Amino acid sequence: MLLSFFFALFCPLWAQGESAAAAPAAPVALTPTVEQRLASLEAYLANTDPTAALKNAQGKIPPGLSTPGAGVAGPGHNAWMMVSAVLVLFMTLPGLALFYGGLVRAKNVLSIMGWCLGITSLVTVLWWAVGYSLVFGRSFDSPYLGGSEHFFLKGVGGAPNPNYSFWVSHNVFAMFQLMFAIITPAVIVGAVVERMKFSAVLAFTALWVLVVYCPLAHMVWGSNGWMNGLANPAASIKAIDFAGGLVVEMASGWSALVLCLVLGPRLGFGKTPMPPHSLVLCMVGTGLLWVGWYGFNAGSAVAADGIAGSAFMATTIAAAVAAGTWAALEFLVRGKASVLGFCSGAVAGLVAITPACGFVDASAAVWVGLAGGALPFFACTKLKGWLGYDDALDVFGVHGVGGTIGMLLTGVFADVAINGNLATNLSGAVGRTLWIEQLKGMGVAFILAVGGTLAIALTLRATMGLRPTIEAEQEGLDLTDHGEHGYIYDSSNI
Amino acid sequence: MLLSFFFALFCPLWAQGESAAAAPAAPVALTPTVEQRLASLEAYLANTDPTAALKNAQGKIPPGLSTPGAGVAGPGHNAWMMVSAVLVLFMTLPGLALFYGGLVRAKNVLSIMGWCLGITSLVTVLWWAVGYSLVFGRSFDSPYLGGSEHFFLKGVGGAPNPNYSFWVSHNVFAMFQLMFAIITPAVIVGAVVERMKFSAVLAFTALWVLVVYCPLAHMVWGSNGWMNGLANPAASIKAIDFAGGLVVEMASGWSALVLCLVLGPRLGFGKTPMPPHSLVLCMVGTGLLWVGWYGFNAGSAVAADGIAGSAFMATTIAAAVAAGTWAALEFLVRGKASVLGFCSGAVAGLVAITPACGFVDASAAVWVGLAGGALPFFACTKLKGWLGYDDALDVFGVHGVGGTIGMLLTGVFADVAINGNLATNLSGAVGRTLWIEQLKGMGVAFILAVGGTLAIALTLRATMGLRPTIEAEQEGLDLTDHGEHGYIYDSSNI
Amino acid sequence: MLLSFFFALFCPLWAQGESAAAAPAAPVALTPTVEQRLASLEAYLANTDPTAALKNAQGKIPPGLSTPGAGVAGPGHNAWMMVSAVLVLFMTLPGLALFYGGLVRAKNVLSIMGWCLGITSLVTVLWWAVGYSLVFGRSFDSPYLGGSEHFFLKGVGGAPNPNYSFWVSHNVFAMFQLMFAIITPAVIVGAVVERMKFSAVLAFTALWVLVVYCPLAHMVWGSNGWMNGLANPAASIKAIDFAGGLVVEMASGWSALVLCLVLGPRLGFGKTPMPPHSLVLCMVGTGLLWVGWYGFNAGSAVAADGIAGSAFMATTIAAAVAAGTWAALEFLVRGKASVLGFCSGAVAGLVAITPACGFVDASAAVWVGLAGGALPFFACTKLKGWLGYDDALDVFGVHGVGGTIGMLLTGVFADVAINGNLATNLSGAVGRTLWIEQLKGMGVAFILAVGGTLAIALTLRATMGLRPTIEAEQEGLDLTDHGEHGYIYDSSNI
Amino acid sequence: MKLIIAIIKPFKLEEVKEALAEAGIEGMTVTEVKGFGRQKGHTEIYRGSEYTVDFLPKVKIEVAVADEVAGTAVDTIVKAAKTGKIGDGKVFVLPLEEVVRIRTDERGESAV
Amino acid sequence: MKLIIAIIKPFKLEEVKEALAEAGIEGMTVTEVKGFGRQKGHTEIYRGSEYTVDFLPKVKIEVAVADEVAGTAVDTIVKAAKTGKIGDGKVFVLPLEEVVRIRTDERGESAV
Amino acid sequence: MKLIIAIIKPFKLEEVKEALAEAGIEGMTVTEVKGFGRQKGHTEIYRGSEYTVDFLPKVKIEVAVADEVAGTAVDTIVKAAKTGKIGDGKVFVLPLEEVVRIRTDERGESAV
Ligand SMILES: Nc1ncnc2c1ncn2[C@@H]1O[C@H](COP(=O)(O)OP(=O)(O)O)[C@@H](O)[C@H]1O
Ligand SMILES: Nc1ncnc2c1ncn2[C@@H]1O[C@H](COP(=O)(O)OP(=O)(O)O)[C@@H](O)[C@H]1O
Ligand SMILES: Nc1ncnc2c1ncn2[C@@H]1O[C@H](COP(=O)(O)OP(=O)(O)O)[C@@H](O)[C@H]1O
Repeated sequence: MLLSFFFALFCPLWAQGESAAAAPAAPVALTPTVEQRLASLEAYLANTDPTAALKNAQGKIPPGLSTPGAGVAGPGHNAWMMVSAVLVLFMTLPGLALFYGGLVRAKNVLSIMGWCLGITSLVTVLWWAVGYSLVFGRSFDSPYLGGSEHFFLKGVGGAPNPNYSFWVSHNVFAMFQLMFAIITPAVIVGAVVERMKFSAVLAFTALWVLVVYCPLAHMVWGSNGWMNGLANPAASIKAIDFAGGLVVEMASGWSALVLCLVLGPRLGFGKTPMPPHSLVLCMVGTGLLWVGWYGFNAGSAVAADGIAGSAFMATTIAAAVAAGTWAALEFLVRGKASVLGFCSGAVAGLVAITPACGFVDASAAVWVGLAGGALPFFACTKLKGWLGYDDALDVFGVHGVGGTIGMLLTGVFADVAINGNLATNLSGAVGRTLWIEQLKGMGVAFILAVGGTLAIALTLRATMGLRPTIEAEQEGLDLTDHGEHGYIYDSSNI
Repeated sequence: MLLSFFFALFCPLWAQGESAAAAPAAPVALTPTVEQRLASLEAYLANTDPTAALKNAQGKIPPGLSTPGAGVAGPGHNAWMMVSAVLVLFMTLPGLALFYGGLVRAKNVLSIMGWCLGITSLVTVLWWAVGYSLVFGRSFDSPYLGGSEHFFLKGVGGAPNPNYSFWVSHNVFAMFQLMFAIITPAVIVGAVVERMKFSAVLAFTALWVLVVYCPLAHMVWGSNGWMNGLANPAASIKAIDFAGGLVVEMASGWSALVLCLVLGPRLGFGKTPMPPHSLVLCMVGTGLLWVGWYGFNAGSAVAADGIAGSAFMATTIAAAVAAGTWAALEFLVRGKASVLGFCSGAVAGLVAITPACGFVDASAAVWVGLAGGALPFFACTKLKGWLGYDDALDVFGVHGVGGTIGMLLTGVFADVAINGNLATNLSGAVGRTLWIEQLKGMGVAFILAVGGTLAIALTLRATMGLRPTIEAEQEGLDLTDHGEHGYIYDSSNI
Repeated sequence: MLLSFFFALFCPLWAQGESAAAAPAAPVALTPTVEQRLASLEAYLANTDPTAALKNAQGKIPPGLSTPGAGVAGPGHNAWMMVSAVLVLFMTLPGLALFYGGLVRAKNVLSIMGWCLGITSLVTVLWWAVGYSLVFGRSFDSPYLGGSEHFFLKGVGGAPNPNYSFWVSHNVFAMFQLMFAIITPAVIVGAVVERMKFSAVLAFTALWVLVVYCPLAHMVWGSNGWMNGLANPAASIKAIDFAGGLVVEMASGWSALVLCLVLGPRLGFGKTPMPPHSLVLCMVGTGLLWVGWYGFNAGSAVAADGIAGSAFMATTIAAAVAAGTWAALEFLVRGKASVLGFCSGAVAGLVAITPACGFVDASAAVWVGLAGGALPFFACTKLKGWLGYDDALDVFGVHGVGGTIGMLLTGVFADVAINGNLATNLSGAVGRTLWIEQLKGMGVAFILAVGGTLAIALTLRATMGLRPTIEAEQEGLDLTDHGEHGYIYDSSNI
Repeated sequence: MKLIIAIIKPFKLEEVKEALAEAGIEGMTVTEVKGFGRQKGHTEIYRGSEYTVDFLPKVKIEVAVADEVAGTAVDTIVKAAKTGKIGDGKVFVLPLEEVVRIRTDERGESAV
Repeated sequence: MKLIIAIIKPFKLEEVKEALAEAGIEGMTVTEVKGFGRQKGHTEIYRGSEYTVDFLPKVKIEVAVADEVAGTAVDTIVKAAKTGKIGDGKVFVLPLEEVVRIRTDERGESAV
Repeated sequence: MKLIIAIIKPFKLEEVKEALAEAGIEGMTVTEVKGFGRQKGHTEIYRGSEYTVDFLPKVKIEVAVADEVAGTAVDTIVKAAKTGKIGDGKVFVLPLEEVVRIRTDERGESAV
């Protein structure tokens, strides 16, 4: 595993030279008019195309005509997207590491933290090498997968890539998207904590990102993606997914279910109690996830505009309502609202609002929060018990169920008044048949996640094996996989 | 309690339809001049009114005249305000939860964390339903309370609300302000940790936000507020409060004192030692509070301008000086500077600079830091002992005393050279009688906080009761209110 | 010590009055042309000089001519720099405090946290009083030290200081730079944890910042600095250092080595095991450092432009690659990849990319990550053992070695295509002899760090003494220096 | 000599310590333990999973005393630790053959 | 009466507790301890520093029983705690002179 | 057989363990405890509240030995744990009636 990791690192470095290839000779520069210059500055405020006013009657920009405001990063949008990328990384390191780390037993706390670190490292290298290009490239000219033109992040510089943003640096956009590719597998493995080998986690991650994530993300978010109803007029399935209800939440949730079924339950599951070793850490992680989710959701506007603001508001409200809903249901069902309940509800609400946030108003966010609190509550506390699978940290219950309901409600509540882009390619569907498109998209994501994960997990089980030895599992993965202990408080350690 | 919470959630959803009400027919669009378009772009940099140059000799904008740069969110300002809102949320989740959580005994750590989560959830719902509108609406046309036009956040969209900002999305502004309304009651309850029922905390929060916070915030920050000396030329009391010295700090500090007096001391207070169970968590929380406070203070410029920069600088200096002051006084008084001392001092300095930060220069910030370190030190280590009240986490000593002194010093140090807005409505008072206006404002805040809290606390004590049973208090609220433990490190948990 | 701290606080306040000195009478205002106004708005997007178009044929701006867009903070850039300053503070409070705190034994966890707090407080006061001015002032007209014009942050207001940025508020820039001056000594003291007196740490910090940091930072970053190859055409040594490879990393790493040698090893070093008391905290700290490092690195563009974006990308990749490299080497050498290995590698990669980040492309960042993971791994796990010095938290191994290799590779990989500013003063050297200039700069930094630290450490050892008593060291510095315990989990604490 | 081992409720520790001190017994060793007995535990639920906690936090005190003091010591402990509610704990008395004070090598009753 | 002290592997606690309960022994006190014996520890490496951990986590159970029950108790514990692998632990039996139930002042076997 | 219980300063644990190992005693069980005795504690102040800590961290070692080894064991512990300063701790020797090795069911001295 680690060898192939290195192989991935080294071999492509030869390719580097190419990036310096000579640009074609520039045509004679034309002088833009004041009107054109003004328009391109105004485009910055409105987050629109700064070259729109340069186009002639045929819709073409005369060669050599540009304005100083075209082709540069817009500071406010760029600032927000750098912040958003930081926030999404923060969700994994250390947000998810704490949220998950607190919920496992003390002997496995470093294990899940190491998984988060290892996944971050590995996915970054994959993203650099091929991942970004496979999702956001166009050279394959395919609705299912991107292209190879940005392998090794070639051509990904400081200027915006107008396929995805007029004002955000291409490299910032690439890093923002990387953070999504990191957190998605990191979310999945919450289902299989305490009983999967570190090497198997890394192998699974590499394959899953390439086989499931890259195609799915291209289909949903690629400018020529198959299910990108928002931006691709040629999309076959006119689904919408603002910040990753399909790509991140449903994909991770359903994959987690499959993976934990293939892996089997933890030793002693159902007999031995396995309470969280530190709800304190879990609560801290929840706070970090919530905070970071603003980068995830409002950042998915890829601009610091009013749509980002709407996503911000919807995110806040859904998270708060779902946290309260989960806790209130606990109170009704067993007389006490737990801190874990608030935390679970907040995360579930954030999951549910993810696909919807930039499309809906505050009151719709309340409904999404209610559903996003109630259904995952039911899935985690009842359904799981009935079906008996060991989804250790309820990835399916929270992300799978929450993401599924969120996608559907997005189809119900999406509102052109909130996001004018909905009018471009979807005006007929919004408020009417959009939910059917959502269902189609969800079907595709479901099939890809379940099928891909099953194939990968079975292959790995048959080859390298997925589980540690029984002794290792009993002793705890911290010691057996990493040779460390999470805590050494002994007074004799002096 | 939880029922009424749900009631609040459900009933207003009927109102939703109205938000789609038809806008009046738009007049024929006029073409702005280049000069007007330039001026509105320049207004973005200067954080001024983009429509100023559209006004005719009568000061009116001809119907149908606008510029592309008017009425849209300005990316840089919007970006900063989204960040600021995130930072202020971060102060509560998990900042305050850690700061407070570390200071209680281990059996109550989840309790205070659950309070922070519950308050966040509850206040968000209130803010959505009525709170934001009561503070920042104008339909009541009252200096004491806002209006009903933004109930359920109706009309709170991506475009700026020029009453409060020319360039920040209305929804971002509303969420930024929500974070203040969340943290204020969360600060209060630090005084009563370890001995107040969860249900009573929620009930108190709901009432306090409606009865004390909303009117006070409107009076101080509402564009037609009674004590908004900065922006309202008709303000009766010409007080200034940059980021919440009155609204957050004094209000929470004095309310905390009243609440802890009504509640009475913890069992064993003064006899049993009750040392903090984890100064490590407390220190981490301090770091998060400090970091988040930049959103609180520099964010209160509601723009990423030079005033925000001044607030940033003053905040940094006052926090650092007060941290050093507290620690130095400890060193003088008992020979050791404690980590808790540094933490307490930093928070106290941040409190004290809160009302002043956008109005004062670096050297004034040093003075505020000295006073903001020294007087709270005295209040927490001496005064409290003499008077014998059980303000468990020193909310009064830090926020009440720090906020009070900060408000007064704001009157002394406010400087037109730092914040030109002081010249608009207050030019005569600044540097002269401003401190008298501050005293008046402080008097009002004091009366409202003490009176309101007393009424609420006594009512709740007489009805639902405030305290858990003696057994519950002895056993710890984590178990009795939430059914959980903060930490399970046992090796037999395997 | 604490007395002199106060002395520093009080005496300079007299000087305050001067800041109100009358400005010279303004000349009659001239009206800028539309072209000039447009150009200054466009300069905002491009992060260039807004007054460039105002200059006449002689390159002078006619007195009284300005545009509304000149001399104001640019919102997007200002927003990003406030965020960056927050992120760099976050690296210290609580990032480094956690990273280091987790690695010491439980009896010294508060001690290192208190050091971080004390250093923050102390350096802020120094920076306000003299530090900022000594680095970024110009009144001494010297390549080795700045000036006195900004003592007590006089004249550091909301408008940009065009020597360092056309668009970022001067006070924001000053605070951003303060955060670097804070973290550098805080990094150093990681080498001497568990065995240095708190008072000695403070004294060392004060002297080191004045004697080593201020001159070095001026030489490297001062607009007329001796080794500022990027911006100063008159620089004698044409070295480049994007975000602090010399000023922060090499300076701290080599100083740490000297300091720990002067201090001697911990009691029992080499005999008693001294394992980290909480790798959980250490991992959390790593996450915060990584996240905060984006402020450090991308913030060092002092703008939210494409160069910031490049720095963002390079930082991400190098950190991830180095984390994987360290862990992979551990796996090869002893069969297990540890969480501490991932954490150490991530930090080492971040260190190595620091000087390079705004100058190199993604693939160069991979190389820097590989070297930045491998060489510090070797230094920490082998070299240290062979040489036997007690650099407790491997400050030399990570920051000294990582910074040194990073500076050198910056000379190798810097690329005009990534950062056009390299063409201004260095076009001949880039890609050719730049690495020689880097070596010269490294030599100077090495001499200043080693010489300065040696002088300070020996002086302090001879006067106030550096080490606590043996009993104090045995008992732990938490109790003996601060009178506190990090954790009190006893069930009898109820 | 006797070694008295008492299992008590944690919040009674301070009182027992003071009562023993008043009775002239100044040395003891204290351990955090968990007890299982007639006192019922409780059920914790983490999401869907129930977890019965029947081990309750207790404090164990060990006091070595001379034979003639043993009775007083036991009575003192019992009195100070009693709340009358279930779970108050137990006192065990064991024979102790030898005691050595490490610092001085003193042996026997003078070492206690 | 006897005081039975058993050192067992932590994950056997639940089984031992249940086995004792089945044997009618309902009270016990449990302590987290670290054991050193024939079972080998392991080496942890933190960056360059090796650190040999030869103390392994164990659980100590203390059960006071009437003389006639002692044999059963020991056998029950041994049976429930056995895995057959090194490090299974030990059972020690000590004479117990007196037992007092704090709540009721009961003494002797009825207090157990 | 004897059960030797020693209360020592935590940082002496390693030395005591090694000394016992040299004396051929390879098994022991260690517990983190807090001690109260002549050694004075200290006062901690958290903001205004003083808090007297008179329980100090100690380590308890339990070693079961055959009768004839007991004397050596005690002497070894005392020697290795001594610093000569107050708070060095105590060694207690208790009669031990039976020992069982859980893994093998061995009883008596061979089980130690
Ligand atoms: N047979 C026993 N051996 C050892 N410890 C016991 C025994 N019985 C009870 N204990 C300890 O005494 C504590 C209190 O016992 P319990 O039966 O709950 O109440 P009570 O002391 O009021 O009878 C238990 O938690 C346990 O620690
Ligand atoms: N002589 C002894 N005195 C006290 N405790 C002992 C003694 N020997 C072993 N133990 C305890 O029993 C545990 C198991 O012993 P060990 O020698 O590792 O394996 P086994 O019980 O299989 O022989 C040790 O970890 C220690 O806690
Ligand atoms: N009578 C006693 N019974 C049980 N433990 C004791 C007794 N006296 C002392 N100890 C233990 O021995 C430790 C050291 O005792 P102390 O009186 O402080 O010093 P010294 O051992 O030097 O006389 C105490 O902290 C306590 O743990």
